[in-house]
Amino acid sequence: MNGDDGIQRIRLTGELEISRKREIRDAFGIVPGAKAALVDLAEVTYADSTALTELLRFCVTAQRDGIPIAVVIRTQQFARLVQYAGLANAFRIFEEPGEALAYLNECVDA
Amino acid sequence: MNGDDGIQRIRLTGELEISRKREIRDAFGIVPGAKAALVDLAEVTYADSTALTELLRFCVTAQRDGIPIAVVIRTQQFARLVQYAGLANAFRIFEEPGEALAYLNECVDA
Amino acid sequence: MSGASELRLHCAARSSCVAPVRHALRAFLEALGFDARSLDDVTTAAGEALANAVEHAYGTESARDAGVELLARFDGDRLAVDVADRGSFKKRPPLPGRGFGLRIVRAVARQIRIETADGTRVKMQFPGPYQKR
Amino acid sequence: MSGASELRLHCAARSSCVAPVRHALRAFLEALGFDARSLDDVTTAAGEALANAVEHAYGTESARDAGVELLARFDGDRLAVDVADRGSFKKRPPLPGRGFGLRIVRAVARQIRIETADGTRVKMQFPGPYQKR
Ligand SMILES: Nc1ncnc2c1ncn2[C@@H]1O[C@H](COP(=O)(O)OP(=O)(O)O)[C@@H](O)[C@H]1O
Ligand SMILES: Nc1ncnc2c1ncn2[C@@H]1O[C@H](COP(=O)(O)OP(=O)(O)O)[C@@H](O)[C@H]1O
Repeated sequence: MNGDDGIQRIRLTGELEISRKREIRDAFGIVPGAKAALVDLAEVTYADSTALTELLRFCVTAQRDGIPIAVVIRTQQFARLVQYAGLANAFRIFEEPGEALAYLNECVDA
Repeated sequence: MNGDDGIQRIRLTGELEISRKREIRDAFGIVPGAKAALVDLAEVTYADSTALTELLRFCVTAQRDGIPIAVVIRTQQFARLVQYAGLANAFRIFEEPGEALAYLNECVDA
Repeated sequence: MSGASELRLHCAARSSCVAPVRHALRAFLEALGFDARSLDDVTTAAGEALANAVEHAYGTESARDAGVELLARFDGDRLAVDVADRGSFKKRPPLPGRGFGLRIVRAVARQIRIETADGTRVKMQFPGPYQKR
Repeated sequence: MSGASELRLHCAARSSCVAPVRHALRAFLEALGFDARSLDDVTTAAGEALANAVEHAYGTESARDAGVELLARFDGDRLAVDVADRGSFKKRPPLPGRGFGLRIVRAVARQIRIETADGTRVKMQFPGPYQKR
Protein backbone atom coordinates (compact mmCIF):
# COMPACT_ATOMS: atom_id res chain seq x y z
CA MET A 1 0.00 0.00 0.00
CA ASN A 2 1.57 3.32 -0.95
CA GLY A 3 -1.06 5.70 0.38
CA ASP A 4 -3.27 5.78 3.49
CA ASP A 5 -6.38 5.70 1.34
CA GLY A 6 -6.55 1.91 1.34
CA ILE A 7 -5.70 1.85 -2.36
CA GLN A 8 -2.84 -0.41 -3.31
CA ARG A 9 -0.50 0.80 -6.03
CA ILE A 10 1.17 -1.56 -8.46
CA ARG A 11 3.55 0.05 -10.91
CA LEU A 12 5.50 -1.60 -13.71
CA THR A 13 7.59 0.10 -16.38
CA GLY A 14 9.57 -0.70 -19.52
CA GLU A 15 8.90 -3.72 -21.68
CA LEU A 16 6.48 -6.17 -20.11
CA GLU A 17 7.26 -9.31 -22.01
CA ILE A 18 7.99 -12.99 -21.73
CA SER A 19 11.42 -12.68 -20.12
CA ARG A 20 9.84 -10.81 -17.19
CA LYS A 21 6.94 -13.23 -16.69
CA ARG A 22 7.92 -14.17 -13.13
CA GLU A 23 8.46 -10.57 -12.06
CA ILE A 24 5.12 -9.53 -13.57
CA ARG A 25 3.30 -12.36 -11.84
CA ASP A 26 4.92 -11.51 -8.50
CA ALA A 27 3.96 -7.86 -8.82
CA PHE A 28 0.30 -8.73 -9.30
CA GLY A 29 -0.99 -9.64 -5.85
CA ILE A 30 -3.44 -7.93 -3.52
CA VAL A 31 -1.94 -6.98 -0.15
CA PRO A 32 -4.04 -7.68 2.95
CA GLY A 33 -6.34 -4.80 3.80
CA ALA A 34 -6.39 -3.23 0.36
CA LYS A 35 -9.79 -1.87 -0.60
CA ALA A 36 -8.86 -1.27 -4.23
CA ALA A 37 -5.85 -1.42 -6.51
CA LEU A 38 -4.36 0.97 -9.00
CA VAL A 39 -2.28 -0.78 -11.65
CA ASP A 40 -0.08 1.94 -13.10
CA LEU A 41 1.31 0.79 -16.45
CA ALA A 42 1.62 4.30 -17.88
CA GLU A 43 5.32 3.89 -18.43
CA VAL A 44 5.19 0.49 -20.03
CA THR A 45 6.80 0.90 -23.46
CA TYR A 46 5.76 -2.48 -24.83
CA ALA A 47 3.56 -5.33 -23.65
CA ASP A 48 2.89 -8.84 -24.93
CA SER A 49 0.32 -11.51 -24.18
CA THR A 50 2.36 -12.71 -21.20
CA ALA A 51 1.66 -9.37 -19.53
CA LEU A 52 -1.99 -9.49 -20.59
CA THR A 53 -2.46 -12.98 -19.20
CA GLU A 54 -1.03 -12.00 -15.81
CA LEU A 55 -3.02 -8.76 -15.74
CA LEU A 56 -6.22 -10.58 -16.57
CA ARG A 57 -5.59 -13.25 -13.94
CA PHE A 58 -5.05 -10.53 -11.35
CA CYS A 59 -8.17 -8.59 -12.33
CA VAL A 60 -10.39 -11.66 -12.35
CA THR A 61 -9.22 -12.69 -8.87
CA ALA A 62 -9.60 -9.17 -7.49
CA GLN A 63 -13.04 -8.69 -8.95
CA ARG A 64 -14.14 -12.03 -7.51
CA ASP A 65 -12.99 -10.74 -4.14
CA GLY A 66 -14.90 -7.49 -4.64
CA ILE A 67 -11.78 -5.39 -4.97
CA PRO A 68 -12.07 -2.75 -7.68
CA ILE A 69 -9.15 -2.40 -10.06
CA ALA A 70 -8.15 0.45 -12.35
CA VAL A 71 -5.47 0.04 -14.97
CA VAL A 72 -3.51 2.95 -16.43
CA ILE A 73 -2.34 2.37 -19.98
CA ARG A 74 -0.92 5.13 -22.11
CA THR A 75 1.28 3.53 -24.75
CA GLN A 76 -0.55 3.02 -28.01
CA GLN A 77 1.03 -0.37 -28.62
CA PHE A 78 -0.30 -1.61 -25.27
CA ALA A 79 -3.74 -0.06 -25.78
CA ARG A 80 -4.03 -1.76 -29.16
CA LEU A 81 -2.79 -5.06 -27.74
CA VAL A 82 -5.71 -5.04 -25.31
CA GLN A 83 -8.10 -4.44 -28.21
CA TYR A 84 -6.55 -7.15 -30.37
CA ALA A 85 -6.88 -9.63 -27.51
CA GLY A 86 -10.54 -8.72 -27.12
CA LEU A 87 -10.01 -7.54 -23.54
CA ALA A 88 -11.18 -3.94 -23.86
CA ASN A 89 -14.02 -4.62 -21.42
CA ALA A 90 -12.24 -7.01 -19.09
CA PHE A 91 -10.94 -4.21 -16.84
CA ARG A 92 -11.30 -0.46 -16.43
CA ILE A 93 -8.62 1.35 -18.38
CA PHE A 94 -7.58 4.97 -17.87
CA GLU A 95 -4.99 7.13 -19.55
CA GLU A 96 -4.17 9.17 -16.43
CA PRO A 97 -3.37 7.89 -12.93
CA GLY A 98 -5.45 10.78 -11.54
CA GLU A 99 -8.57 9.60 -13.36
CA ALA A 100 -7.95 6.03 -12.25
CA LEU A 101 -7.61 7.14 -8.64
CA ALA A 102 -10.79 9.21 -8.79
CA TYR A 103 -12.65 6.17 -10.11
CA LEU A 104 -11.28 3.92 -7.35
CA ASN A 105 -12.09 6.46 -4.63
CA GLU A 106 -15.64 6.55 -5.87
CA CYS A 107 -15.81 2.74 -5.77
CA VAL A 108 -14.38 2.64 -2.25
CA ASP A 109 -16.69 5.38 -0.94
CA ALA A 110 -19.80 3.90 -2.50
CA MET B 1 31.66 32.86 -25.89
CA ASN B 2 29.89 31.32 -22.94
CA GLY B 3 32.17 32.53 -20.12
CA ASP B 4 34.08 35.77 -19.45
CA ASP B 5 37.37 33.90 -19.53
CA GLY B 6 37.88 34.44 -23.25
CA ILE B 7 37.39 30.72 -23.88
CA GLN B 8 34.84 29.85 -26.52
CA ARG B 9 32.67 26.79 -25.89
CA ILE B 10 31.44 24.58 -28.70
CA ARG B 11 29.18 21.74 -27.67
CA LEU B 12 27.65 19.04 -29.85
CA THR B 13 25.68 15.99 -28.72
CA GLY B 14 24.10 12.84 -30.11
CA GLU B 15 25.22 11.15 -33.30
CA LEU B 16 27.68 13.26 -35.28
CA GLU B 17 27.36 11.76 -38.72
CA ILE B 18 26.91 12.46 -42.37
CA SER B 19 23.32 13.73 -42.19
CA ARG B 20 24.46 16.50 -39.80
CA LYS B 21 27.49 17.57 -41.85
CA ARG B 22 26.29 21.13 -42.42
CA GLU B 23 25.32 21.64 -38.78
CA ILE B 24 28.68 20.29 -37.62
CA ARG B 25 30.58 22.53 -40.01
CA ASP B 26 28.59 25.59 -38.91
CA ALA B 27 29.24 24.85 -35.24
CA PHE B 28 32.99 24.80 -35.80
CA GLY B 29 34.02 28.43 -36.11
CA ILE B 30 36.07 30.73 -33.90
CA VAL B 31 34.18 33.78 -32.66
CA PRO B 32 36.01 37.12 -32.76
CA GLY B 33 37.98 37.78 -29.58
CA ALA B 34 38.23 34.15 -28.48
CA LYS B 35 41.60 33.32 -26.94
CA ALA B 36 40.98 29.56 -26.89
CA ALA B 37 38.21 27.06 -27.64
CA LEU B 38 36.77 24.14 -25.72
CA VAL B 39 35.11 21.59 -28.00
CA ASP B 40 32.83 19.62 -25.73
CA LEU B 41 31.87 16.35 -27.43
CA ALA B 42 31.40 14.44 -24.17
CA GLU B 43 27.81 13.65 -25.02
CA VAL B 44 28.38 12.53 -28.56
CA THR B 45 27.08 8.96 -28.76
CA TYR B 46 28.54 8.14 -32.18
CA ALA B 47 30.83 9.88 -34.63
CA ASP B 48 31.93 9.16 -38.18
CA SER B 49 34.63 10.48 -40.49
CA THR B 50 32.43 13.42 -41.47
CA ALA B 51 32.67 14.66 -37.89
CA LEU B 52 36.41 13.94 -37.78
CA THR B 53 37.04 15.82 -41.01
CA GLU B 54 35.22 18.91 -39.73
CA LEU B 55 36.90 18.71 -36.34
CA LEU B 56 40.31 18.41 -37.93
CA ARG B 57 39.66 21.31 -40.28
CA PHE B 58 38.65 23.45 -37.32
CA CYS B 59 41.67 22.48 -35.23
CA VAL B 60 44.14 23.08 -38.05
CA THR B 61 42.72 26.55 -38.72
CA ALA B 62 42.64 27.47 -35.03
CA GLN B 63 46.16 26.24 -34.41
CA ARG B 64 47.40 28.22 -37.40
CA ASP B 65 45.84 31.32 -35.82
CA GLY B 66 47.53 30.53 -32.51
CA ILE B 67 44.27 29.64 -30.76
CA PRO B 68 44.60 26.62 -28.49
CA ILE B 69 41.90 23.97 -28.73
CA ALA B 70 40.89 21.24 -26.30
CA VAL B 71 38.51 18.48 -27.32
CA VAL B 72 36.45 16.49 -24.81
CA ILE B 73 35.69 12.95 -25.97
CA ARG B 74 34.23 10.36 -23.65
CA THR B 75 32.45 7.78 -25.80
CA GLN B 76 34.61 4.78 -26.54
CA GLN B 77 33.40 4.52 -30.12
CA PHE B 78 34.50 8.10 -30.78
CA ALA B 79 37.84 7.68 -28.98
CA ARG B 80 38.59 4.60 -31.07
CA LEU B 81 37.51 6.34 -34.27
CA VAL B 82 40.17 8.99 -33.64
CA GLN B 83 42.75 6.24 -33.19
CA TYR B 84 41.66 4.35 -36.29
CA ALA B 85 41.92 7.53 -38.35
CA GLY B 86 45.44 8.11 -37.05
CA LEU B 87 44.48 11.44 -35.47
CA ALA B 88 45.36 10.73 -31.83
CA ASN B 89 47.99 13.46 -31.91
CA ALA B 90 46.20 15.95 -34.14
CA PHE B 91 44.46 17.69 -31.22
CA ARG B 92 44.46 17.62 -27.43
CA ILE B 93 41.85 15.22 -26.15
CA PHE B 94 40.46 15.12 -22.61
CA GLU B 95 37.86 12.97 -20.95
CA GLU B 96 36.56 15.69 -18.62
CA PRO B 97 35.53 19.25 -19.50
CA GLY B 98 37.23 20.39 -16.26
CA GLU B 99 40.60 19.03 -17.37
CA ALA B 100 40.19 20.55 -20.80
CA LEU B 101 39.42 23.94 -19.28
CA ALA B 102 42.41 23.77 -16.94
CA TYR B 103 44.63 23.03 -19.93
CA LEU B 104 43.21 25.96 -21.92
CA ASN B 105 43.53 28.36 -18.98
CA GLU B 106 47.18 27.44 -18.72
CA CYS B 107 47.66 28.07 -22.44
CA VAL B 108 45.92 31.45 -22.23
CA ASP B 109 47.83 32.58 -19.12
CA ALA B 110 51.21 31.55 -20.49
CA MET C 1 21.95 -5.88 -55.24
CA SER C 2 18.50 -7.36 -55.40
CA GLY C 3 16.25 -4.49 -54.34
CA ALA C 4 14.43 -6.58 -51.72
CA SER C 5 15.29 -6.29 -48.05
CA GLU C 6 15.49 -9.23 -45.72
CA LEU C 7 16.21 -9.99 -42.10
CA ARG C 8 16.96 -13.54 -41.05
CA LEU C 9 17.83 -14.07 -37.41
CA HIS C 10 18.56 -17.38 -35.80
CA CYS C 11 18.61 -17.52 -31.99
CA ALA C 12 18.25 -19.96 -29.14
CA ALA C 13 14.62 -20.50 -28.09
CA ARG C 14 14.98 -18.74 -24.74
CA SER C 15 12.84 -16.01 -23.29
CA SER C 16 15.81 -13.64 -23.06
CA CYS C 17 16.19 -13.79 -26.86
CA VAL C 18 12.73 -12.59 -27.79
CA ALA C 19 13.20 -8.88 -27.01
CA PRO C 20 16.52 -8.48 -28.86
CA VAL C 21 15.11 -10.19 -31.95
CA ARG C 22 12.02 -8.01 -31.79
CA HIS C 23 14.21 -4.91 -31.47
CA ALA C 24 16.21 -5.98 -34.50
CA LEU C 25 12.99 -6.41 -36.48
CA ARG C 26 11.83 -2.98 -35.41
CA ALA C 27 15.13 -1.33 -36.41
CA PHE C 28 14.99 -3.18 -39.76
CA LEU C 29 11.49 -1.85 -40.44
CA GLU C 30 12.47 1.62 -39.26
CA ALA C 31 15.31 1.66 -41.78
CA LEU C 32 12.72 0.79 -44.44
CA GLY C 33 10.65 3.79 -43.38
CA PHE C 34 7.65 2.04 -41.82
CA ASP C 35 5.24 4.25 -39.89
CA ALA C 36 4.83 4.03 -36.10
CA ARG C 37 1.59 2.07 -36.17
CA SER C 38 3.00 -0.56 -38.52
CA LEU C 39 6.19 -0.82 -36.45
CA ASP C 40 4.09 -1.55 -33.38
CA ASP C 41 1.74 -3.99 -35.06
CA VAL C 42 4.34 -6.04 -36.89
CA THR C 43 6.68 -6.31 -33.91
CA THR C 44 3.73 -7.18 -31.66
CA ALA C 45 2.67 -10.05 -33.92
CA ALA C 46 6.23 -11.31 -34.38
CA GLY C 47 6.82 -11.04 -30.63
CA GLU C 48 3.84 -13.30 -29.97
CA ALA C 49 5.01 -15.92 -32.46
CA LEU C 50 8.53 -15.82 -31.01
CA ALA C 51 7.19 -16.16 -27.46
CA ASN C 52 5.17 -19.19 -28.55
CA ALA C 53 8.27 -20.90 -29.90
CA VAL C 54 9.99 -20.25 -26.58
CA GLU C 55 7.00 -21.40 -24.53
CA HIS C 56 5.59 -24.30 -26.47
CA ALA C 57 7.91 -25.72 -29.12
CA TYR C 58 10.44 -27.66 -27.12
CA GLY C 59 10.03 -30.27 -24.43
CA THR C 60 13.44 -30.12 -22.84
CA GLU C 61 15.95 -27.41 -22.01
CA SER C 62 18.63 -28.75 -24.32
CA ALA C 63 16.20 -28.99 -27.25
CA ARG C 64 15.92 -25.20 -27.10
CA ASP C 65 19.29 -24.88 -28.77
CA ALA C 66 17.65 -25.97 -32.02
CA GLY C 67 16.43 -22.42 -31.82
CA VAL C 68 13.94 -20.15 -33.42
CA GLU C 69 14.30 -18.19 -36.62
CA LEU C 70 12.72 -14.92 -37.62
CA LEU C 71 12.56 -14.18 -41.32
CA ALA C 72 11.23 -10.83 -42.50
CA ARG C 73 11.09 -9.98 -46.17
CA PHE C 74 10.04 -6.72 -47.79
CA ASP C 75 9.96 -6.39 -51.56
CA GLY C 76 9.08 -2.68 -51.57
CA ASP C 77 5.41 -3.54 -51.52
CA ARG C 78 4.53 -6.51 -49.30
CA LEU C 79 5.94 -7.50 -45.95
CA ALA C 80 6.07 -11.17 -44.98
CA VAL C 81 7.32 -12.40 -41.62
CA ASP C 82 7.92 -16.05 -40.73
CA VAL C 83 8.73 -17.39 -37.29
CA ALA C 84 9.98 -20.96 -37.40
CA ASP C 85 11.16 -23.49 -34.85
CA ARG C 86 12.20 -27.15 -34.93
CA GLY C 87 9.86 -28.28 -32.17
CA SER C 88 6.41 -29.82 -32.38
CA PHE C 89 3.16 -27.91 -32.53
CA LYS C 90 0.93 -28.63 -29.54
CA LYS C 91 -2.64 -28.95 -30.63
CA ARG C 92 -4.85 -28.62 -27.60
CA PRO C 93 -8.04 -26.96 -26.42
CA PRO C 94 -7.39 -23.41 -25.27
CA LEU C 95 -7.00 -22.93 -21.52
CA PRO C 96 -9.38 -20.39 -20.01
CA GLY C 97 -7.79 -16.94 -19.72
CA ARG C 98 -5.06 -17.84 -22.16
CA GLY C 99 -4.65 -18.17 -25.90
CA PHE C 100 -4.22 -14.47 -26.61
CA GLY C 101 -1.04 -14.89 -28.64
CA LEU C 102 -2.45 -16.25 -31.89
CA ARG C 103 -5.57 -14.13 -31.50
CA ILE C 104 -3.36 -11.04 -31.46
CA VAL C 105 -1.44 -12.26 -34.48
CA ARG C 106 -4.70 -12.81 -36.36
CA ALA C 107 -5.95 -9.33 -35.45
CA VAL C 108 -2.83 -7.72 -36.87
CA ALA C 109 -1.80 -9.79 -39.85
CA ARG C 110 -3.64 -9.70 -43.16
CA GLN C 111 -2.98 -13.41 -43.47
CA ILE C 112 -1.54 -16.10 -41.21
CA ARG C 113 -0.70 -19.68 -42.03
CA ILE C 114 0.76 -22.20 -39.61
CA GLU C 115 2.78 -25.02 -41.12
CA THR C 116 3.51 -27.88 -38.76
CA ALA C 117 5.05 -30.50 -41.03
CA ASP C 118 8.64 -29.94 -39.93
CA GLY C 119 8.65 -27.97 -36.69
CA THR C 120 6.28 -25.02 -36.56
CA ARG C 121 6.37 -22.18 -39.06
CA VAL C 122 4.02 -19.26 -38.52
CA LYS C 123 3.78 -17.37 -41.80
CA MET C 124 2.38 -13.87 -41.51
CA GLN C 125 1.64 -11.32 -44.17
CA PHE C 126 0.92 -7.75 -43.29
CA PRO C 127 -1.34 -5.30 -45.06
CA GLY C 128 0.25 -2.22 -46.63
CA PRO C 129 0.87 0.57 -47.24
CA TYR C 130 3.22 0.93 -44.32
CA GLN C 131 5.84 3.38 -45.40
CA LYS C 132 5.91 7.00 -44.37
CA ARG C 133 8.41 8.17 -46.98
CA MET D 1 15.69 -22.75 -41.01
CA SER D 2 19.24 -22.44 -42.17
CA GLY D 3 21.11 -21.59 -39.00
CA ALA D 4 22.84 -18.58 -40.52
CA SER D 5 21.62 -15.06 -39.85
CA GLU D 6 21.46 -12.37 -42.46
CA LEU D 7 20.45 -8.75 -42.82
CA ARG D 8 19.91 -7.28 -46.26
CA LEU D 9 18.73 -3.70 -46.40
CA HIS D 10 18.15 -1.72 -49.53
CA CYS D 11 17.75 2.05 -49.19
CA ALA D 12 18.03 5.23 -51.20
CA ALA D 13 21.55 6.65 -51.24
CA ARG D 14 20.73 9.69 -49.10
CA SER D 15 22.49 10.92 -46.03
CA SER D 16 19.32 10.58 -43.94
CA CYS D 17 19.33 6.82 -44.61
CA VAL D 18 22.76 6.03 -43.20
CA ALA D 19 21.90 6.25 -39.50
CA PRO D 20 18.73 4.09 -39.66
CA VAL D 21 20.58 1.39 -41.61
CA ARG D 22 23.45 1.52 -39.14
CA HIS D 23 20.97 1.23 -36.25
CA ALA D 24 19.37 -1.80 -37.90
CA LEU D 25 22.80 -3.42 -38.27
CA ARG D 26 23.55 -2.73 -34.63
CA ALA D 27 20.25 -4.23 -33.45
CA PHE D 28 20.85 -7.26 -35.68
CA LEU D 29 24.28 -7.82 -34.11
CA GLU D 30 22.90 -7.21 -30.62
CA ALA D 31 20.33 -9.96 -31.20
CA LEU D 32 23.22 -12.23 -32.15
CA GLY D 33 24.91 -11.43 -28.85
CA PHE D 34 27.88 -9.40 -30.08
CA ASP D 35 29.90 -7.58 -27.42
CA ALA D 36 29.97 -3.78 -27.11
CA ARG D 37 33.35 -3.31 -28.75
CA SER D 38 32.40 -5.39 -31.78
CA LEU D 39 29.06 -3.59 -32.08
CA ASP D 40 30.91 -0.28 -32.20
CA ASP D 41 33.61 -1.40 -34.59
CA VAL D 42 31.39 -3.15 -37.11
CA THR D 43 28.80 -0.37 -37.22
CA THR D 44 31.58 2.22 -37.49
CA ALA D 45 33.09 0.46 -40.51
CA ALA D 46 29.72 -0.11 -42.16
CA GLY D 47 28.75 3.50 -41.47
CA GLU D 48 31.83 4.71 -43.33
CA ALA D 49 31.14 2.52 -46.34
CA LEU D 50 27.50 3.64 -46.41
CA ALA D 51 28.52 7.30 -46.16
CA ASN D 52 30.89 6.80 -49.09
CA ALA D 53 28.09 5.44 -51.26
CA VAL D 54 26.01 8.49 -50.34
CA GLU D 55 28.87 10.92 -50.93
CA HIS D 56 30.72 9.54 -53.91
CA ALA D 57 28.78 6.91 -55.87
CA TYR D 58 26.23 8.94 -57.78
CA GLY D 59 26.64 11.99 -59.99
CA THR D 60 23.05 13.24 -59.94
CA GLU D 61 20.25 13.50 -57.40
CA SER D 62 17.93 11.15 -59.29
CA ALA D 63 20.65 8.51 -59.66
CA ARG D 64 20.60 8.16 -55.86
CA ASP D 65 17.37 6.19 -56.11
CA ALA D 66 19.42 3.26 -57.45
CA GLY D 67 20.30 3.08 -53.79
CA VAL D 68 22.74 1.40 -51.53
CA GLU D 69 22.53 -2.06 -50.03
CA LEU D 70 23.90 -3.37 -46.79
CA LEU D 71 24.36 -7.11 -46.51
CA ALA D 72 25.50 -8.62 -43.22
CA ARG D 73 25.92 -12.34 -42.84
CA PHE D 74 26.84 -14.29 -39.73
CA ASP D 75 27.25 -18.04 -39.87
CA GLY D 76 27.83 -18.49 -36.14
CA ASP D 77 31.53 -18.01 -36.63
CA ARG D 78 32.43 -15.35 -39.19
CA LEU D 79 30.78 -12.02 -39.86
CA ALA D 80 30.89 -10.57 -43.37
CA VAL D 81 29.42 -7.19 -44.28
CA ASP D 82 29.06 -5.87 -47.83
CA VAL D 83 28.04 -2.36 -48.79
CA ALA D 84 27.12 -2.09 -52.45
CA ASP D 85 25.92 0.69 -54.73
CA ARG D 86 25.21 1.02 -58.46
CA GLY D 87 27.36 4.09 -58.99
CA SER D 88 30.94 4.40 -60.19
CA PHE D 89 33.99 4.25 -57.99
CA LYS D 90 35.98 7.49 -58.09
CA LYS D 91 39.66 6.76 -58.18
CA ARG D 92 41.50 9.91 -57.25
CA PRO D 93 44.41 11.11 -55.17
CA PRO D 94 43.36 11.72 -51.58
CA LEU D 95 42.60 15.32 -50.68
CA PRO D 96 44.61 16.65 -47.72
CA GLY D 97 42.70 16.32 -44.45
CA ARG D 98 40.28 13.81 -45.93
CA GLY D 99 40.28 10.14 -46.80
CA PHE D 100 39.60 8.88 -43.28
CA GLY D 101 36.69 6.67 -44.26
CA LEU D 102 38.51 3.76 -45.87
CA ARG D 103 41.40 4.12 -43.44
CA ILE D 104 38.94 3.55 -40.59
CA VAL D 105 37.41 0.56 -42.36
CA ARG D 106 40.90 -0.93 -42.83
CA ALA D 107 41.73 -0.42 -39.16
CA VAL D 108 38.63 -2.30 -38.06
CA ALA D 109 38.08 -5.04 -40.61
CA ARG D 110 40.21 -8.16 -40.77
CA GLN D 111 39.90 -8.02 -44.51
CA ILE D 112 38.49 -5.55 -47.01
CA ARG D 113 38.04 -5.92 -50.74
CA ILE D 114 36.58 -3.31 -53.05
CA GLU D 115 34.96 -4.58 -56.23
CA THR D 116 34.25 -1.92 -58.83
CA ALA D 117 33.18 -3.92 -61.86
CA ASP D 118 29.45 -3.23 -61.51
CA GLY D 119 28.96 -0.31 -59.14
CA THR D 120 31.05 -0.39 -55.99
CA ARG D 121 30.96 -3.24 -53.51
CA VAL D 122 33.00 -2.91 -50.33
CA LYS D 123 33.38 -6.39 -48.87
CA MET D 124 34.43 -6.47 -45.24
CA GLN D 125 35.23 -9.38 -42.99
CA PHE D 126 35.54 -8.94 -39.26
CA PRO D 127 37.74 -10.83 -36.85
CA GLY D 128 36.09 -12.94 -34.17
CA PRO D 129 35.29 -13.97 -31.55
CA TYR D 130 32.63 -11.33 -31.05
CA GLN D 131 29.92 -12.97 -29.04
CA LYS D 132 29.42 -12.42 -25.35
CA ARG D 133 27.11 -15.37 -24.77
N1 LIG E 1 5.62 -22.60 -31.84
C1 LIG E 1 4.73 -23.44 -31.26
N2 LIG E 1 5.07 -24.69 -30.92
C2 LIG E 1 4.19 -25.53 -30.32
N3 LIG E 1 2.91 -25.20 -30.04
C3 LIG E 1 2.48 -23.94 -30.35
C4 LIG E 1 3.37 -23.01 -30.98
N4 LIG E 1 2.66 -21.87 -31.16
C5 LIG E 1 1.44 -22.08 -30.67
N5 LIG E 1 1.31 -23.33 -30.18
C6 LIG E 1 0.10 -23.95 -29.59
O1 LIG E 1 -1.00 -23.07 -29.83
C7 LIG E 1 -1.60 -22.71 -28.57
C8 LIG E 1 -2.18 -21.29 -28.64
O2 LIG E 1 -1.14 -20.33 -28.64
P1 LIG E 1 -1.47 -18.86 -28.20
O3 LIG E 1 -2.68 -18.37 -28.90
O4 LIG E 1 -0.25 -18.03 -28.43
O5 LIG E 1 -1.81 -18.92 -26.66
P2 LIG E 1 -0.94 -19.36 -25.38
O6 LIG E 1 0.49 -19.21 -25.73
O7 LIG E 1 -1.40 -18.43 -24.33
O8 LIG E 1 -1.34 -20.77 -25.09
C9 LIG E 1 -0.51 -22.88 -27.56
O9 LIG E 1 -1.02 -23.08 -26.26
C10 LIG E 1 0.21 -24.12 -28.09
O10 LIG E 1 -0.48 -25.30 -27.74
N1 LIG F 1 31.05 3.98 -52.93
C1 LIG F 1 31.95 4.75 -53.57
N2 LIG F 1 31.68 5.22 -54.82
C2 LIG F 1 32.57 6.01 -55.46
N3 LIG F 1 33.78 6.34 -54.97
C3 LIG F 1 34.12 5.91 -53.74
C4 LIG F 1 33.23 5.08 -52.98
N4 LIG F 1 33.83 4.80 -51.81
C5 LIG F 1 35.03 5.41 -51.83
N5 LIG F 1 35.22 6.08 -52.99
C6 LIG F 1 36.42 6.85 -53.41
O1 LIG F 1 37.44 6.59 -52.46
C7 LIG F 1 37.91 7.83 -51.91
C8 LIG F 1 38.37 7.63 -50.46
O2 LIG F 1 37.26 7.40 -49.60
P1 LIG F 1 37.39 7.66 -48.05
O3 LIG F 1 38.63 7.01 -47.56
O4 LIG F 1 36.14 7.23 -47.39
O5 LIG F 1 37.61 9.23 -47.89
P2 LIG F 1 36.67 10.47 -48.26
O6 LIG F 1 35.26 10.00 -48.30
O7 LIG F 1 36.93 11.44 -47.15
O8 LIG F 1 37.17 11.01 -49.58
C9 LIG F 1 36.74 8.78 -52.05
O9 LIG F 1 37.13 10.13 -52.03
C10 LIG F 1 36.19 8.34 -53.40
O10 LIG F 1 36.95 8.92 -54.45
